[in-house]
Amino acid sequence: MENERARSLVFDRPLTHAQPGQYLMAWLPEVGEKPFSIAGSDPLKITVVAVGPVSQALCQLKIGERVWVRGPLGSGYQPGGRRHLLVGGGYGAAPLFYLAQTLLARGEEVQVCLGARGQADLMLVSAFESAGCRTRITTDDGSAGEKGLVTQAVQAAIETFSPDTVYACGPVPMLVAVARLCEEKSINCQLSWEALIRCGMGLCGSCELDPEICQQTGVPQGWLTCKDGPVFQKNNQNSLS
Amino acid sequence: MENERARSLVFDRPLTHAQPGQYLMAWLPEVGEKPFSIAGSDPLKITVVAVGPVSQALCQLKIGERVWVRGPLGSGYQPGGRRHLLVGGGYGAAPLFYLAQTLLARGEEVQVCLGARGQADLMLVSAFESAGCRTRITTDDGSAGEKGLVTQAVQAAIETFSPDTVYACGPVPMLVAVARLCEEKSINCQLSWEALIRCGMGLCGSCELDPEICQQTGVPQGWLTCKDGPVFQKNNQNSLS
Amino acid sequence: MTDLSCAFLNLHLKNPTVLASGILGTSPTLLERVARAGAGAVTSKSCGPEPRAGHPNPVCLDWGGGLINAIGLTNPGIEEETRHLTASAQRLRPLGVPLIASIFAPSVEAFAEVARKVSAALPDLIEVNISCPNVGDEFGTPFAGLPETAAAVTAAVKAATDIPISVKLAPNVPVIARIARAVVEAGADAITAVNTMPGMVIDADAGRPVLANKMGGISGPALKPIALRCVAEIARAVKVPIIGTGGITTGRDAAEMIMAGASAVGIGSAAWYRGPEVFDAIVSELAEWMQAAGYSSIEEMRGIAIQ
Amino acid sequence: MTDLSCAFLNLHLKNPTVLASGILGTSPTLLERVARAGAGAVTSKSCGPEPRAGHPNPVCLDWGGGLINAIGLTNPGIEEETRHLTASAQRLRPLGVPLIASIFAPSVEAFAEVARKVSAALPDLIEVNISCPNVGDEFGTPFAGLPETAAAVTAAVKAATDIPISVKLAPNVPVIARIARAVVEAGADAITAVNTMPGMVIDADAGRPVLANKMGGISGPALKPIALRCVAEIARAVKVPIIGTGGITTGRDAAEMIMAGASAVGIGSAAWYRGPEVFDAIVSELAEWMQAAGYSSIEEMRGIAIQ
Ligand SMILES: Cc1cc2nc3c(=O)[nH]c(=O)nc-3n(C[C@H](O)[C@H](O)[C@H](O)COP(=O)(O)OP(=O)(O)OC[C@H]3O[C@@H](n4cnc5c(N)ncnc54)[C@H](O)[C@@H]3O)c2cc1C
Ligand SMILES: Cc1cc2nc3c(=O)[nH]c(=O)nc-3n(C[C@H](O)[C@H](O)[C@H](O)COP(=O)(O)OP(=O)(O)OC[C@H]3O[C@@H](n4cnc5c(N)ncnc54)[C@H](O)[C@@H]3O)c2cc1C
Ligand SMILES: Cc1cc2nc3c(=O)[nH]c(=O)nc-3n(C[C@H](O)[C@H](O)[C@H](O)COP(=O)(O)O)c2cc1C
Ligand SMILES: Cc1cc2nc3c(=O)[nH]c(=O)nc-3n(C[C@H](O)[C@H](O)[C@H](O)COP(=O)(O)O)c2cc1C
Ligand code: FES
Ligand code: FES
Repeated sequence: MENERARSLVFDRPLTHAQPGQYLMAWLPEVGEKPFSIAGSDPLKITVVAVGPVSQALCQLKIGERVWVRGPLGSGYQPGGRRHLLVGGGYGAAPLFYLAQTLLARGEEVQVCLGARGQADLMLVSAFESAGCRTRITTDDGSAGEKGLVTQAVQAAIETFSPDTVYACGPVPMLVAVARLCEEKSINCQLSWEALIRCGMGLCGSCELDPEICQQTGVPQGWLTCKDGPVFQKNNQNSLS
Repeated sequence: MENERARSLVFDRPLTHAQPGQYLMAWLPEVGEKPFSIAGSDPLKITVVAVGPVSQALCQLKIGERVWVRGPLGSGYQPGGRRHLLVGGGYGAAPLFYLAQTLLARGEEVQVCLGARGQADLMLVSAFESAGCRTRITTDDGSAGEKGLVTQAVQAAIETFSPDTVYACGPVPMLVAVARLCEEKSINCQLSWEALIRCGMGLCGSCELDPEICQQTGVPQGWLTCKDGPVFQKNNQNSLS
Repeated sequence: MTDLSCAFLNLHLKNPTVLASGILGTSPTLLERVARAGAGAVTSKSCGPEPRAGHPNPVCLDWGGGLINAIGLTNPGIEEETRHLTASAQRLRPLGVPLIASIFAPSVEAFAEVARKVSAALPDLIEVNISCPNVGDEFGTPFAGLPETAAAVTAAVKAATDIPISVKLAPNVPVIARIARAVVEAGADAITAVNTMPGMVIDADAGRPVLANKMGGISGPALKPIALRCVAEIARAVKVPIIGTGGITTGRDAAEMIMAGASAVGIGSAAWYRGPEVFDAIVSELAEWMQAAGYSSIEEMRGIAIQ
Repeated sequence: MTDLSCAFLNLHLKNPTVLASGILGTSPTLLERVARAGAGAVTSKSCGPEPRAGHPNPVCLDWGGGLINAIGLTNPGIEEETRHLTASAQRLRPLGVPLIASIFAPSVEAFAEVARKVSAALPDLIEVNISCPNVGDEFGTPFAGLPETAAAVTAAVKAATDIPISVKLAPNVPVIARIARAVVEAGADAITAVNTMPGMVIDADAGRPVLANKMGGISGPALKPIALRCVAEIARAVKVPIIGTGGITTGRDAAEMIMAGASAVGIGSAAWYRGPEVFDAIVSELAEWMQAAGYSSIEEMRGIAIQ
């Protein structure tokens, strides 16, 4: 149990070559199939927030029960520089924790900003802290950390920590805000987008990122979250364009 | 040109893992597809006697023209012992010459009996001789070597050379006679059969060796020349049955 | 212990694997070989009224995703075939392996005639291969292509013999359930599904189709999902037992076919991929898989994927 | 230099590759992306009279020999789609890449209505996807399944629009040449062949079909020999140009399809195997292959395998 509504599922085998930021499609027969970020590759791990049929069924599985997965799919984070700021909203904390582990193992510096509606929705806070990351918390209702949006915390972290790269995963408005902040401050950022993933194979077009959002955030038009993403890398330094 | 009606085709690439005794299917679009014994694997080589449409078309190809091949197919010779007697009729000399090369390269002793209708049908005689094999020739009409059947020569060679294994490739009656001789003398033999090969994949049943011949020569019933063969190994020594 | 034995109509099969028609079923010795290799039942190569040499080479190839063949219904004619099948039945009886005799013909009347003649060999089942073109139709539409022609052949064969019949359907129809219903209403005791899917392999360098006959039938792995769908549709539409055939190469494939609703599993191209001894291999893989998955009989698994 | 440009009806294509319907053709931005990735023409996702959400997940998977999908004809309804297509046509015109608008409907009348509406977007060609089930038929036989229904849809669409039409045929028919002849006689200007082949993938461990819709359409490599055969049969039967579609993944595959008689080559599943930028790759492979083989134009290669 990561919090009251989230659960980590640890599989009995590794998913080799899975990178932080990549995802898999998890299928439960008769229930459905949905994308989940890879939260660890050896053994394979995903962290699921129970919000609807598939996620609830996953959270209710007993140890030893079977989950069918296809993946790793999509493109993950490509760490750049040595000072890393991770920004998570909701389940976004899960892939970021996997990224943090990878970066810390390299001996690099990691700070984390986590946002949620309230304390009950916060995930993995103590995990980040005991791994050795400076962690800033915001909640909409002030029930934990600072009251407000996670972007406030990001702004502060940028000033004090001056990260080389910002990595974000969470709801679309958060990503748009992070993109804007990073552009202003000329910091490279890597944004992991969420969209309605159906085929997960770059065929059906369902996961195309909204053209408006693309325009606002510098993502190219016709960008497919499932195949080109979920992570989009935005170079705000040394950009030639 | 190996003789007046035979020609060796040397390909511009190797067919790796091809063993002496194995064959390939050679296809010429609009003409047809037929099996040919592999007469060398690096570069790939086959020796073709012009007798009908496919073999004639192959013999008329110009250097640089394309032949389509699938293979290696079937099972080849499995050399046993150190004294080897090779018995060829017709195009059978081609795979046996490849076998002889392999055995000589190991420093083992090789003798050869070659039979044909007449001198014009003899193949590769000087090739075997210059490779260092003692070679006995028979022709039906006496136009070269001894007059008579190749089995006479085999009988003589068995007495004087006392081979560990006899390897034969040629027409069915010759193989039956060689099988009988080897059984009498308790010598292991490996016979390469000819049959109407169509699929070459062990599916269509066309190349099943005649049940009568199977009975006469100890080949199991329902034996497929294209897949179980073309080489059948008959153990006449240390047999448990 | 996992029990693989199963009933198919009035027949008892040691296991659900069945040698598919056209593969190694050309002689009593080959049928016996396959029976000894572990098949639960064996089907002879389709035989028609007259001897046929078949097509010239190339007749078959492995194109990567499966096979394609145009053997051309090579057969010795029904008189000679009936003698072969009589001998085959004698060899198979002591082994407890039922013999299925496959027949084809160019017209409804000829189908009846061939069925009548082959019955003299006392096969355990007659398989009616209706994928051959109807020579009476201006487009040569296969009898399997329309409910009417499929039913006409079925009724004629049924009237000509007392031996149970299985009608072999083609996958290239818009609604296979409709053909299945038509043949069952016309008297089919069982259905074999499916025959090969018509295809063509072209060699770009040659600028030609590879098969001498140009077109041929696709079998092997590429056919599996097509065959599973056909069997599932048929199993939902009719109650007769089905020999599910197409792309079955492993014990797990066989399990999937039974889950789609098949009572027995036809195996052809796998003899290329894994050799003629593939039957024993598939049977033991199936037994192991069922054991691990907790199934104790074929019946328990049958049709569960379409419920 | 090898010239890949070709005429298709009154259209000029820079090269013979065409984005197949249902792949990445859901928005003006995606159609533009594919055009910029090198496609000679692009087809939009099939659109029907009413918005449809499509089937729940899983909707698509790679089963090893190809793909299977049951997206469920997700579309925004023809009114909204016509706005999208108007925008798409504007984006594509400066790139010199023709737009093909794909439509479907549950009845002959609805086909005419959808064709009339979509014509307002001025696509260069309307593709009539008749593989959808005929809701007026008791078995739900697809319109593509019978010459009569295929012709009826064709005639109705033809009467409703002045834009040239290509009718998209299904591979699961007994004699595709017969359907082709029927739609050409009813006024089809071109033919797209083929749509996916119905199939089912079962997961033995789950004991269930993997797709939520159970059945789906097979595409990719497993479909290639089936599609080549369909195109060859159609090219022998009718004179209209064909968009040959099914399993084309490389330049060499494209050459084979043209040799079978296609005038242009549809590409769908290859976007999974090699990414959305596959068009440029296939085009340059085709040019290189033609150069090495000594062909200087598409026309020179067309149909040579069926002569
Ligand atoms: C690339 C990618 C990676 C993802 N990784 C993860 C992950 O690691 N862990 C995880 O739990 N989920 C993740 N998701 C979301 C996940 O795929 C499902 O959307 C989610 O589990 C809901 O599916 P469901 O079938 O259970 O409920 P649904 O019926 O789809 O949703 C139920 C309700 O919850 C709402 N909802 C959906 N998602 C969320 C959410 N994240 N927060 C709040 N409300 C929501 C829906 O709008 C709906 O009203 C990811 C999505 C994407 C695109
Ligand atoms: C396993 C195997 C290996 C073979 N290896 C070779 C090889 O290395 N070199 C080779 O030249 N052939 C080989 N053959 C024979 C070859 O496959 C063809 O059968 C032969 O080339 C004739 O084919 P065709 O189409 O030219 O003529 P066809 O039309 O098939 O035959 C023309 C006439 O010649 C007769 N005929 C066929 N074969 C022979 C023969 N060998 N000698 C005399 N008459 C014959 C036929 O009965 C017919 O009357 C092999 C056959 C098998 C089964
Ligand atoms: C070489 C070959 C020959 C065949 N001959 C026949 C035949 O004579 N009669 C018939 O009904 N089916 C024939 N078939 C079809 C098979 O019986 C079977 O339906 C098909 O191959 C699908 O099964 P598979 O994928 O296991 O091969 C033939 C198939 C092959 C590969
Ligand atoms: C995910 C997916 C969705 C498809 N949707 C449609 C569609 O909406 N309309 C249509 O006519 N064909 C549709 N098709 C079929 C393709 O257009 C094409 O005919 C088929 O996939 C064969 O080509 P391929 O092997 O290159 O994919 C779809 C195929 C796939 C894989
Ligand atoms: S989910 Fe289908 S294209 Fe991304
Ligand atoms: S040639 Fe077909 S089985 Fe041997």
